[in-house]
Amino acid sequence: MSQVQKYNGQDADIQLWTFPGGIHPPERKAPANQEPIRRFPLADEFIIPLRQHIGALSEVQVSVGDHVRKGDLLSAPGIEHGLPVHAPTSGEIIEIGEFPLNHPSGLSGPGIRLRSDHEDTWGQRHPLPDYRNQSHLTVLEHLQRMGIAGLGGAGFPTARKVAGARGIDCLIINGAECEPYIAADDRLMREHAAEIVRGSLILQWMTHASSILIAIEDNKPEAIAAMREAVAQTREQLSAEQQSDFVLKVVVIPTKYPSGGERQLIQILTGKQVPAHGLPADIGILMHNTGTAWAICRAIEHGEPLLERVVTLTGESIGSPCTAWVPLGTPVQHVLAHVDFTPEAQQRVIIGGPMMGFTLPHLQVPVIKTTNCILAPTRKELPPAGQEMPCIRCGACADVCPASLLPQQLYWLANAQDYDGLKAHHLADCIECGACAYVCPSEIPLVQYYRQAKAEMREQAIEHHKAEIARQRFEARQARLEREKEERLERHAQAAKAREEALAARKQQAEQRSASGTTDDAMPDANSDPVASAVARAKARKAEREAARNEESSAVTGTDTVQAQDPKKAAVAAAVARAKARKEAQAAAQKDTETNTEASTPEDKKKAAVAAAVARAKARKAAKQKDEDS
Amino acid sequence: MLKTMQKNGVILGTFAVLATTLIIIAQLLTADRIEAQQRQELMRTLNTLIPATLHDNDLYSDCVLLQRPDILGLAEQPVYRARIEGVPSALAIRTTAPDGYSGQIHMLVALTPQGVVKGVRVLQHRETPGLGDKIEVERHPWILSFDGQRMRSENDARWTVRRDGGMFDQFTGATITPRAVVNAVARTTWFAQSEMDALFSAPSNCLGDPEQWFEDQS
Amino acid sequence: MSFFIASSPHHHMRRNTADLMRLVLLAMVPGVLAQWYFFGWGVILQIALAISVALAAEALCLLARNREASSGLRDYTAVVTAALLAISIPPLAPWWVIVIGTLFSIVIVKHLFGGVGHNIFNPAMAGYVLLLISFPAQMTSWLPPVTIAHELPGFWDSVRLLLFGFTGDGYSLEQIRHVDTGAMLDAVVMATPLDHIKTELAQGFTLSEAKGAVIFQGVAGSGWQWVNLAYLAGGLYLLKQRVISWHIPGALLGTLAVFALLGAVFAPDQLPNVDIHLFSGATMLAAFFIATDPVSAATSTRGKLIYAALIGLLIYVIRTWGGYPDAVAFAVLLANLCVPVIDQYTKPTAYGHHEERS
Amino acid sequence: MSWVLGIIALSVLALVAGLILGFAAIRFRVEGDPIVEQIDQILPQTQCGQCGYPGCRPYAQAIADGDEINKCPPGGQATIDRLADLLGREAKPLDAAHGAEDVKKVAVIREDECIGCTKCIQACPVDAIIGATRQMHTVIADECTGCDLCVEPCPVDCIDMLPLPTKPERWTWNLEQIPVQNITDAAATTETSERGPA
Amino acid sequence: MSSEYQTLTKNGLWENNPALVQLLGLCPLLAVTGTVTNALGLGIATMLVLIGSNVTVSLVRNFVPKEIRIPVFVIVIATFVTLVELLMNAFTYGLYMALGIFIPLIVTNCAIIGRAEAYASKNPWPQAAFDGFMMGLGFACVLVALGAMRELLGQGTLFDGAEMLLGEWARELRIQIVQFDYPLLLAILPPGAFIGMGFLIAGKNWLDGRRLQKAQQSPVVKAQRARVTTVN
Repeated sequence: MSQVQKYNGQDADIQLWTFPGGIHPPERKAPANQEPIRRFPLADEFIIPLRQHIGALSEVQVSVGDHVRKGDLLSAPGIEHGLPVHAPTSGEIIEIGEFPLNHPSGLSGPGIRLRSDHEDTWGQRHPLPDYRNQSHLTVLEHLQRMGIAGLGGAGFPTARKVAGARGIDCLIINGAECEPYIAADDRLMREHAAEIVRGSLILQWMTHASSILIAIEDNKPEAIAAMREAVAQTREQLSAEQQSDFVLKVVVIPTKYPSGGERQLIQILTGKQVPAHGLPADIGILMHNTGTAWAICRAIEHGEPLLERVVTLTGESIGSPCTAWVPLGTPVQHVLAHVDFTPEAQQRVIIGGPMMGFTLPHLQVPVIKTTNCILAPTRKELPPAGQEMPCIRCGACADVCPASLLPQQLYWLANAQDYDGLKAHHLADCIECGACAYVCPSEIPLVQYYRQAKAEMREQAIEHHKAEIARQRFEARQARLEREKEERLERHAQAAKAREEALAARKQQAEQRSASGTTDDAMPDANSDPVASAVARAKARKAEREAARNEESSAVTGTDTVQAQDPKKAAVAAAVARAKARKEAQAAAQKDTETNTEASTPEDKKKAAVAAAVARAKARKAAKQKDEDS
Repeated sequence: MLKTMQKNGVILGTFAVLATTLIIIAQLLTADRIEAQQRQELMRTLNTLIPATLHDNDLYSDCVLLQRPDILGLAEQPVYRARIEGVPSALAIRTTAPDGYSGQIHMLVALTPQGVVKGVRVLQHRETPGLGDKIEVERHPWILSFDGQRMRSENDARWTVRRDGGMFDQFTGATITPRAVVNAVARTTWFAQSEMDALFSAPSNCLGDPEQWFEDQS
Repeated sequence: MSFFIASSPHHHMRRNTADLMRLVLLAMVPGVLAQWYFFGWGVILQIALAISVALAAEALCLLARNREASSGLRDYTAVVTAALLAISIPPLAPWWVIVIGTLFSIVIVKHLFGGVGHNIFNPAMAGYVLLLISFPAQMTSWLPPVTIAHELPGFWDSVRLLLFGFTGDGYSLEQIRHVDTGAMLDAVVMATPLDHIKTELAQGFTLSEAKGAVIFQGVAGSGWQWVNLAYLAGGLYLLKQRVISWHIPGALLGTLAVFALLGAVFAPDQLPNVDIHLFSGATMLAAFFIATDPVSAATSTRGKLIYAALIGLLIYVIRTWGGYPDAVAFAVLLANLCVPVIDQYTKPTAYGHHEERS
Repeated sequence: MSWVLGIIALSVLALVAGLILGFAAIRFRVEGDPIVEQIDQILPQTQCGQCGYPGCRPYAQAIADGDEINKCPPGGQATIDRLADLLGREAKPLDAAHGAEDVKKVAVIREDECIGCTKCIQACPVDAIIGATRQMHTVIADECTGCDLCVEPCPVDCIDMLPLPTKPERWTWNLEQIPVQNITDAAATTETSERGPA
Repeated sequence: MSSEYQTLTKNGLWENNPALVQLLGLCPLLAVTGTVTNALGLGIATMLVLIGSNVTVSLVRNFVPKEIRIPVFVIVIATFVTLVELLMNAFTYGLYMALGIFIPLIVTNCAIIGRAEAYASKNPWPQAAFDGFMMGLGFACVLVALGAMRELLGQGTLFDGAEMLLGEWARELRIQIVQFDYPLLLAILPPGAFIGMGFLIAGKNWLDGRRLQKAQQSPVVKAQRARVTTVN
């Protein structure tokens, strides 16, 4: 610590601020950050989810059976800055389908299964070492093609983040890593400081930021030292002109959770707050994680897509806690097998840290770009939440909220499902850091309530939007029907008018005729002829229809052997018959179950269901038979 | 528009006229009875202090209005005088203690022409129920402890509550109410003792609505 | 292998409501001991009676509301309420006084408003006010402290007084409360120092004359000052344990002291000085144990300061101009009423919303 | 004399008040009835007719005219509560006579069985089914309101109402509902997981 | 016709009780219910005004334009209140004194103008009169119940001071139910009125809830579904 404070003395020219609230949970980073980053043998199979980021789903470029090499594109970059996925190692595509996601919901999503050939042969790599001579667009496209996403939290596509930022004054490289247990960035900074700094320089070149601040919490003195060293070396390498162009500095910040949150770190370093509905870019700031800077460096200098990342493996259920390079797509199961994972009863496996991580229902999920930690604590180490008690409005949660919200008020509102109230109390600004739930004496899972409320509000917004569209479509349809009806009436009216006119004309003619005294027998005949023929036509059609109906009904009863002239008609009839039969079967089944309600043991129900199914099948068979007959 | 306005005005006006007329008629019909009621009510209290045997005059009209707010608490307070065949036999003074626990306490103090208290009754008060309301004779006989008392001097030390070293009890939990009552009665009694003759000889002048003196001036 | 599903955060500070309440009870011990020393067994008996009634009422309410009774009872909130009420009332008040008060606190003020966390008013103080305005006689019958009375009723006499109103020797509470002062009358009824000052001042005596009475041995009334000091000690313990923050006691005592000082400067003979205001009556109890009840207090830091300052001001105003000598309960209840407004106007500005405000 | 004055004063007052009110009634008349619009905004626009009115807007009109607010099963209790809020009426439970609240559903046509009769197209209140005579029809899932009005007219009974699948993006953090997948794995012993408190 | 009267009865006494459900006229309700006698007196006074105003409003409802109906109702109500006040002053002087300001305050009792507006102005006079009677009765019942509760707890008596309302013979009506050494003063004080009122409302809601639960057990009749679209 004293060492850290000495560093702070050197940085006297950077004024540090603070954010409201925050907590100091036990750090427990030591077990994992002692050893250098390890590397495990390759897994046999990899699962690469197509969606590892925010943005549109990318389109699969390979098919089952294809052999791919490490770094090959598996899916297209996609629209709207979507990111492609790459083969983490060489091998064969064995399945494209739905796989369990590395997601709190435990749901499945589209992905690709790859069987490793354990050769790990690289495919074609396209480095961009002379990026300074390229256009920004080229570099951005390169980063997108390399699948670079934020390695800190949400996995936001880096190219999109950089492209969207204009007028950046300050570039912050976030190495705070404030959450307990996690040591991935710590180790990365110790071992790959130079690459991180070079990656930062690439970002600086793209944004023209006048300063790069690398923020590190003061509980990581080794990382601070390594980064300082790298910064000093880089300064030497840079030309004097470039040096005066911008500031490059390692800033040591006090340890407090959640100082690594984007908005909180900005407040610590600049004293400014990002506007509620805005982005850091609105106040001239762009922030990237240290890991992202490293990935950018690899992508530009070596043409390596984002294929692996540092994962912290820690918790007392893990025998040898460490950090490790894990290829993306490696099943968690495989990773844990190499670190002496001995699960206890009701073991929790947490992706992320103890404050914001989510638990996995099982281990068959892959490591993805945002997986910075796999935490397997014992119950003694991190006891599960106790029983939820009523809120006593002690306000401890409000004291620690880094966003200055009123968690207790949000809790009442969320319970009451008062979404307008939640909006008014700025639920959207909650970063779900968990500080409130950490201190709550009633052990209320506050964050869970907020997440559910947020999801519900999002659902409502979607539903409302859909309702609006439905209303428009309904109204448009009503208008259309109305119009059609009017047009029909209009036509009828015109026809009637025409008929009347014709009648009148005829009458007139007749009168004229009678007046003139000439009688022409042919005339009325000629006039009545079309009418009579029309009537005849209608009658014929009616008869035809009747015949058809008879046919149908006979098909339904299924007693006759009607030869349908028209195969299509027969198919229709058969389909109708099928439907009716199914309906009848259903009704029969229902009746069966109804009559059996008195003794409706599960077996009976099952029996009834079976009977119904049999009946349905029979009906279908009969229908089919008829089809064939016809 | 003008037509609607006219129509509305006329209808509303008609209702107003009808309503006012109705009320005026009702008032004319009930006026006598109301006055009799008021008179009867006052007489009932007066008669408990000054029984019919002590007077043959009309107490209600043999009355003087006193303007001594310093002593009687209100700007005007009536004094009813009882006489037998013109000879003064008793006197009832309305008085008000301004410093009760919850505002004014209106009382009637009856005295003999010699200045001895014949009785005190509380007419109206807002003291705490169950505590301060023990000054009502219906709830507690405390108010009877004034009967037969007389003041020896203007600052007679006995005319205070026991806590202040006097002869009148206070109730448990309430000192302010009895203190206010004792002080008001003492003031009134001393005033009456010292001006007895003037009080009996003054001409009657308080015909009118006795209800107005009940108006709370707090 | 399937794993345990839980929502984040997976870490907790591990100090729950019951722990907090136990600490509050622990911090009350010195004050209760002081009261026991100066006023005898009554206070212990009242506490025991109140706690048993409170727990029974709490259990019944939870059952009636279809809540799980055991966890509700284990949070100790009912015990704290009962203890606060019991130490606020005269030690030898009849048993039914504390029973009615506790039932009112728990059933009506707490559970009819929705149970723990939903009550608008401080249950103990609401119960106290009910008792004070319903049974003024019983609620003002304080005993003289042991320093004046020389002898206090023993344990069994206290039990008899509580239950039947008479000691074993047939003395009533009224008789015990009279102290021979050698004054003109045979005895004077014992009142609390604040009550005494109020009565004397109302009669036109000066403050120094009022303080000449036998009850004023020491700074703020014999016995009472020590009780207050004991509660102050308990309160400091709570502060040290971070059960409460300094804001409420600080603002309350500070406001009360400032107004008392102003009063003493402008009317030294009519208005009691700081020492009396701070160390007499229930001041310390209010500052550290009553006003800090989280449920009925304001939540934000600024809100807490305003809320506590309001209580301090109200205590001063009611003690000086109101009808009751000690004003803690009324002040707290009135401030409780203002809490929603205070909370509304002391909402912290959420991150990123500063511009909207200005 | 005083009562004559009283009568005159009151009548003049009344007359003036009447004149003012007559003026105000015409001058400040409010046109239209925007409440129907607001009610319609709250209704789910399923256009299912379960309320007994042909569409959401007619029901909105009916509510504005005093009909009960608890006749909308697709909207469920949430809609009833919001209507109660808007109209200052008491929120009642959903009237069971009109159906029960159900999960969100979407119509799906079993396309191999569709005969192309266009009956469902005519039945769909929001034009969410496309197809032509004797051609296969299909439902635009995003536009379907789940009203199930198309199910009954189908002569071959090939339309199913299926619950909307949950997607990770629209998952509402219901930890109790995380599916326990029984993945066959030699290393892992399958056991029913005990759910932690959410 | 009879069902109309039944509905009116049910509404006035229970379903739409002015005091318990509409929470109208709380000011006099809370202020004068210290004793049964006061409560009964004010209840009867309110009922008389209600009947009078309802009948009058109903009779004139066809002549009064919409814009000025409120002033007209107010005039009608004020007239009746003044009449009742005069009568009480003349015939029940003691009660008149006891109720004090609360008799004129009947003018502002929203229950009365509420009934005039909601019912009497739309219905013929016999029904309007009956509605006024039932609403008044419902109001009076709540008043008396609250009065009884408070008098019993605060004084241990019932019908204390009935002679003020009913004449000297009624002195006999006074019943001493319990003799308290220390009555619960809170019951007589205004906060007691609020708490008592709360309990009355809670009791009513509880009964209603139970009844609703029972009603829900009965089977539902499926309502006719409307076809939004035509099938042809």
